[in-house]
Amino acid sequence: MSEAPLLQVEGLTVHFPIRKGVLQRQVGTVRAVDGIDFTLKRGETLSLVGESGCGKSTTGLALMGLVKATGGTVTFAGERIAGLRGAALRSFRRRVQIVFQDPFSSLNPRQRVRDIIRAPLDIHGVGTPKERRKRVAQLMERVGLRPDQADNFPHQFSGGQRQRIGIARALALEPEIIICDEPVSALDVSVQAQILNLLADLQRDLGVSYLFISHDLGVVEHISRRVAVMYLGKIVEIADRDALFASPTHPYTELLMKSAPSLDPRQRRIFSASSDFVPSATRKPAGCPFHPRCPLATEKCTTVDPALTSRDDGRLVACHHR
Amino acid sequence: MTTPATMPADRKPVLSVEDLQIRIRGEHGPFTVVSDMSLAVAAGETLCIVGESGCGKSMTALALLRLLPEAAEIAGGRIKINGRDILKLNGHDVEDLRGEEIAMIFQEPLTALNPVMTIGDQIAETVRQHRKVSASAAMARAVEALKLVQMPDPERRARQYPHELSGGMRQRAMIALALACDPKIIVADEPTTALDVTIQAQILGLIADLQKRLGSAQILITHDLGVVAEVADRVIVMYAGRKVEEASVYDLFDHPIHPYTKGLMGAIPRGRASERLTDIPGTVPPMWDLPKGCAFAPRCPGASARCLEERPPFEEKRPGHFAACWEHDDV
Amino acid sequence: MRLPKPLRNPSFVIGAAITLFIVGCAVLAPYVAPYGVEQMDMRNRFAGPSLEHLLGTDNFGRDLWSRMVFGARISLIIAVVSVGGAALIGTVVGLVSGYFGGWVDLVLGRITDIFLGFPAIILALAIVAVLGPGIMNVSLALIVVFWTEYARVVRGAALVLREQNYVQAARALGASPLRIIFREILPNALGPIIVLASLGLGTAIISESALSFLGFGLPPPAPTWGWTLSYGTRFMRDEPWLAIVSGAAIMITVLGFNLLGDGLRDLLDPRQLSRGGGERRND
Amino acid sequence: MIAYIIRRLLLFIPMAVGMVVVTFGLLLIIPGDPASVLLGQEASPEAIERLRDSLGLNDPWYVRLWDYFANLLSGDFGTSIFQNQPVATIILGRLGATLELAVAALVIATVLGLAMGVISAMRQGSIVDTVTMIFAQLGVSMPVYWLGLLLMLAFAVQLGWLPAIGRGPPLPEAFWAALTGKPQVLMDSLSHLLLPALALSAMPAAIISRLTRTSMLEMLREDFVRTAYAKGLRRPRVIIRHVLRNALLPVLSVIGLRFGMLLGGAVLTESIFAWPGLGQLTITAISQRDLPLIQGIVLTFALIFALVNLIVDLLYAAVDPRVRLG
Amino acid sequence: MKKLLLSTTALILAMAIGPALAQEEIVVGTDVDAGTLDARLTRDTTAYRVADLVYSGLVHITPKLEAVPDLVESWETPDPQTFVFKLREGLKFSDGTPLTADDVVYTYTTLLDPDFNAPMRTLYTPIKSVEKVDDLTVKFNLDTPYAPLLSYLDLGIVPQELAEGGQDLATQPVGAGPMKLASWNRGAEIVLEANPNYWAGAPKIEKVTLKIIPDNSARAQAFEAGDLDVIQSPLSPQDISRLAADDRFGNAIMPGLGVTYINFNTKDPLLADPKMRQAFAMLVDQQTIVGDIYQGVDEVATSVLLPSSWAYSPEIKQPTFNLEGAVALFNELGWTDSNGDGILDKDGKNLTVTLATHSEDPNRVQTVEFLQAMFSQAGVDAKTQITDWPSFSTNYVQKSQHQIALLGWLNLVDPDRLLFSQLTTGGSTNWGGYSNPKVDELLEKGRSSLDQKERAAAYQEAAKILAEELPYFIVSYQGYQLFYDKDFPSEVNATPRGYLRGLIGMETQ
Repeated sequence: MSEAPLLQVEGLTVHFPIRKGVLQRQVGTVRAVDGIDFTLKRGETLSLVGESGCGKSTTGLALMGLVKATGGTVTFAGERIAGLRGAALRSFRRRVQIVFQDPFSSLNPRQRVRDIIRAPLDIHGVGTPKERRKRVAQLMERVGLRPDQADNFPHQFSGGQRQRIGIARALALEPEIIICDEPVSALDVSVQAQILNLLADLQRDLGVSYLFISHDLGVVEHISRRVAVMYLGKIVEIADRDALFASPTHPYTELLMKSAPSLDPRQRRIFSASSDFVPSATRKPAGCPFHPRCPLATEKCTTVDPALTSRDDGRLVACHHR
Repeated sequence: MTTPATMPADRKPVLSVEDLQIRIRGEHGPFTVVSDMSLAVAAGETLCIVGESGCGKSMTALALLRLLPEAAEIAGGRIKINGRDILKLNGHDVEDLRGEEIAMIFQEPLTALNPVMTIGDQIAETVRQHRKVSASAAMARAVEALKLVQMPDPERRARQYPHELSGGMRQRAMIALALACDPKIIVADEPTTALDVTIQAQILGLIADLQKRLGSAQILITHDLGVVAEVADRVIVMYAGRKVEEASVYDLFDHPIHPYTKGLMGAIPRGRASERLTDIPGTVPPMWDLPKGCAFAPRCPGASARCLEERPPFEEKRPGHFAACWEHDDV
Repeated sequence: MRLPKPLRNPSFVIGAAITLFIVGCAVLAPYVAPYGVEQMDMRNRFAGPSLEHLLGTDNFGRDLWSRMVFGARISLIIAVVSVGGAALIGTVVGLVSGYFGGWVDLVLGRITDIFLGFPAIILALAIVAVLGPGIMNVSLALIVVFWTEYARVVRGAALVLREQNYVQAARALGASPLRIIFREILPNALGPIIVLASLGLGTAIISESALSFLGFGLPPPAPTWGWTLSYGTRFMRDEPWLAIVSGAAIMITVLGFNLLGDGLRDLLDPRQLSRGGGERRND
Repeated sequence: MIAYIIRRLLLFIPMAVGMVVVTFGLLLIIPGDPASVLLGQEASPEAIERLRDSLGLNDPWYVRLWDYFANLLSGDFGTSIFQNQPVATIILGRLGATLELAVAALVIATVLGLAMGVISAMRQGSIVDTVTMIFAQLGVSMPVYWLGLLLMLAFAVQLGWLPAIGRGPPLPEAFWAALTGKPQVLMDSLSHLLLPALALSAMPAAIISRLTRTSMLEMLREDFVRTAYAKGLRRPRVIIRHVLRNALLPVLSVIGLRFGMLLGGAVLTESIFAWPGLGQLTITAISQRDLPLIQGIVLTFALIFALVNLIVDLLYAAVDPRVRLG
Repeated sequence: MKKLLLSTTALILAMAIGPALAQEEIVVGTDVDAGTLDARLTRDTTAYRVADLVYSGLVHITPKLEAVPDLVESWETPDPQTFVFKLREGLKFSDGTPLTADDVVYTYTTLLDPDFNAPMRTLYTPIKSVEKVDDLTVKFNLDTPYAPLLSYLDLGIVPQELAEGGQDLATQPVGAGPMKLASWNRGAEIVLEANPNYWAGAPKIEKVTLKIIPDNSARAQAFEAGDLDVIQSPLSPQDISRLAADDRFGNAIMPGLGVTYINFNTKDPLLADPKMRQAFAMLVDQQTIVGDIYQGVDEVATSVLLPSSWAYSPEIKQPTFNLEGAVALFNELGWTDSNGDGILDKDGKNLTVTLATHSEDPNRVQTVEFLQAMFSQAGVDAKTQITDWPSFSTNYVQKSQHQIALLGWLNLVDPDRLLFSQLTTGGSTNWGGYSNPKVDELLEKGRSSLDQKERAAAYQEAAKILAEELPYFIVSYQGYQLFYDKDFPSEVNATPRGYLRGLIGMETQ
């Protein structure tokens, strides 16, 4: 725990304006990511978990500079990445990479696999052409693809294989962090297991850190060391994996866990078929964003947004009542 | 070859399917996507068909309403609803069955609902198709159906368009649409796949609750064993267009027989922190190029020479527990 | 044995056959044409088709078949140059506009609107009036008229494509906008561009003939189809043959390009083009 | 909604200014000037120069452009050099004819195109489909002026059923006359309209029919159509209520776009059928270098184009509840 | 679908039966819309024709091109520089106001004002002043004797009071002619109705509608379809032969008042030598042009004098078509095909020449196309240049940038009109820069003498010189054609100018 974090995110905010009227004045804000803090250590996996629209993917894209952050600071290996521009951005991009969810749209259908995996080397001018070719073959083998398939196009591969190509591309520059944005949620369960195992192997062998973005609690429980639960642009709870799954503290974390189906037909849960009011980031409730769905909500929750505070067991929770 | 359809002898099936074959005319010429499919479901029962993408489960579901896409055709078998073979019915008679006797809930309510018609109109339309009622009565019935699925503020929602509702509410509307005429059989094709987990829980709860109250027979298609565990009475596991295993939900989860079923269960990461997952190597073979013997043999850790040569029969391995595997003779 | 996919598409096959025939005639014009293109025979005007004159003769007794064949050259050169130029300009504008968005898109969009607001034929007329007739000038006029269409479609495609994950992935790798536009976006927008260009060849031929018809095209004795048709209409009552042949030449060529374009549309990614046209916001 | 319309109309201003500037620039460099045309062959160079002076053609271009805009701001579109009439009056006098022709062509094209497209899509792959689509292909391949001439030759000259050229009484007046007991006036008006409208409608009809067909086929594959069948609805009802209504959406925006092109196509059609509309006026104005008139026409076309697009967008929003204008 | 067809057929039938034309109406086809109907500013054929009906001038020009009294009773020429006109009594404009000498003075004074920008002002410039003697008498004072003047005094007299009162005569003309304007639907039709205030009484035809149909063939088709009662030049040659053969129609086919000619730019180094111009002229196959392109409706021209004119002489002859002769002449001038490429050359330069015309007249375009082929046959590398009239006139002709241009002149009511401005040194429309003092002198004489014989002699002598020096090569004399329905409600007296007074059943001519 004493080790300095590789990546430190403080107060990261991504707001999108809502414009209306004749002059397109800004009438509101989509607070997709609303001031979140977390750290990622070397060689660990931190998961961001939450439901659609909670801002977890936007967080990943903002870190990569693919959407513009409206506020907050990002410190990478002790260096603050101000505004992420120019040379700093380039070197940051060599060291942080991303794997996308949809293995069908994340590979350019008109490029051969060889060119896809080589692209990062070309862009950053790594090695001679011959070295690059060798590196491509090496990477393909590393992710479990046959190097003789390098001249094929993406559509000639199955979903799992395509995700491997995406991983090989992300690995090409030997990054220290890979942001995995729902990397397995589009895959069949048998293939999903293959990819999860591959990611685990890579971490073990290369010591890479993952920021793992997912909505699937099972996958998250399997792969993470620490887990951050997001709700409407905020982190509501961060804890070590085992602690979190053993005793979820935030009511939302609890709801999530309760909602995930068990794999034991004898332990069927009693589902409440209650109404499902889900506020959106556009019309965020005042106070604690979860209060409209929260069984513990009180007057205070509707007005005061609880801060993420540390608990005895080291976990951080944003709740007035727990 | 007739494969047995499991059904406890004391219950009469509302829907039964015998030896259903579905063929598709595709790029690679015609090929079979569903073979020797038999199933039966009784009132008050939930049958889950589980399998990975491309295994033929959705085709089977569509065939039950004779709603197959144009390129696909039913090449053989019988589909009986209350003893009547619907494959022998003419067009209008089939249309009369749909929505009235057998209804379907689709996976993605955003695309499965007409974007330019209000929810209420879409439900009322079904009612008017099957019942001789006035427009206002049909609309009243639509609101009632929305109430039944616990849609908040049903009168207002009935006047809204699909895009104005949240995902969960859309799926509730879809269910209300299916229930509008009190069908005896409900076929739900991945009804919660597009939903967030908390909403999925609510919808599954709703489906289970409604079935209890309405006593309909239900066929639920899913790829998620978690969903199966939550709602199924009986389960059919499909692989490459065929049944590979069929059992009561307890038998299946307690003692899976087929290596594919076992593989699927091993691959689920849930509750398996940091443990290495047992993945199934390789990929599903294309339907137009299936191996000669057992379709799963090339990926099966325990496959023998026989498995590669001969297709195993679908047979009762234990009482009420069927599977198609040469290597398992558990009795 | 099944035919390869393109050969099973009747639009493509017929379109390609017509196009090949016309292009072949144009390229081989001096060999295919039995008579000089300006060789007059005033004693043999308006002759019907015969072995000597396959399509008969025109109002100066010139061999119509030879005129049509050489006319194909002019039509095709103008069509290819104008479509090529328009596609090039439109594609660049569309890519830049669609990829960068923001004020770049706004400015380029306004400029596109300005050119789109002019009825095509009027703009073309005015430009030819400025430049004077001539193959390159007519082509230039058509470029000015047609580039907006490519800009619009390519912009639409770029808007869709730039949100694709592989473009995001390239950006995440630190690829320059130039690399992204030309390596990631352009190859995927090529389908609609090719289809549009193929259909555009037909439109260009019709437009060129319309200009000639109105007296703004290449001046005689250039054997343009438009002039022949224009002459033909003068004699239409008594000698309809001239108008029918030249009109048919235009129609068949355009038909060929249209069928080819349709075929290509089916063969290349069919959905992107239809999406590129009208964007709409979904909530 | 209102804000949306206002914003769209405001956006029209830069476009109109741009078009005026482009037109102005073109006219500046087009050889030939109205003075020499106005005075004719026999005029002496001095007379031409004097007229240029009095028309202000010898002022520097920026002065002329500035004057034009200044006049525009006060609602003055200028005066036609040749017709001695306010440009606005001349254009308004012609606009009706062009709109009548374009709208008639659009109505024919829409009705014909939709019918053909729907029938084709319903009988995909049948003879009817093939024949319809061949017609559609011919429709987009035929130069409008050629088709016009063929129609005129067949129906007016050979058969003598319809008048070859010219315009009858304006349609709205003719309708009124028919209502007040003079149906022959309406007949006269329609008989003149039929051929040019038919010629002009061929291309858009073909395009609409093809698009309708494609769009229908696409919609037939949509999930909600399957839902409609799953509800037990009869095929005709599914086609009309579910398929057609959604299939019309893309067709609608193309119809709007086509309207703009119809106006352009009218230039040729009008000159063949001697239809006294804006198209003919344009050709005349260009051939006379009647600058204020050309500017006025260009602005009119731009305004119509922008308005039609606006109307289409509003219609779209009305038909498709997913589109919210704000 | 079937139903639709049926009802369409019914509609068409209903139209065919339609009401028959009332007897006292005629519908005339015309090619352009009138620009302005102010008699002083008219500049297009339609405007001339309408102005001729709406207004009356001091004189009327007969089909034989003689000036006869219209508003005037008589005139005198006390000396060659003075004309005195006596107006009829009780003249009235169509609105009933009286027409007096003041109106005549006003009309001509404004016309002559340079700032009024009247297109035809040059025709009247020899007039020094116009003055009122009394209410019925007007005196014209000339700078020099000017014989053609009478031919131009059919200019319509406009009402001073109205014009000065701000009435826009361009759109609301008021004159003292046999008809008056009833309505004017711009671009479509001009409707005139009989003027009961005309001094000779209202004409028999009560209503004249001029339908504007720009395309010549379309106009002919409309005539054949029965939409029009009369059509006249300009017409397509193809249509003319067909219409002439159709016995449903009557016709008047006569020599016109126009010529189609080749304008040689005598300032161009290549064309400065009259022999070069002769050689080129010999390449013009007039027979074929007139016979095939113009289908015999025009006539092969022999000189700058029109056959219908009193100045005509068959003796004067331009060079005629002679390909070999032309080549021989070129050779003689040093142009030979020295390198055997089929193109004549001299001092290493090919004999290249540009043939130009404007795009509006398809027959001229065809003629140029034909000439280009003939030139090529003779070994001349001929290019064509065809642009619309404004570009053509501004860029090439007016700036004398052309080499060989095919052009035409119309309304040649007097030889002076074709020759004086065009071929005297420094003449306002002398685009080819021709200059010959002898010709200058003869043309001056032709316009100033009041004796027709003397004038004829002068013009014939000039024509003889011009036929050799060839600044102009007259290709053809334009014909004039008029077709009318056999059921035409009145007698048809055509005039080569295309004026309509002979068609409306006027009491007196």
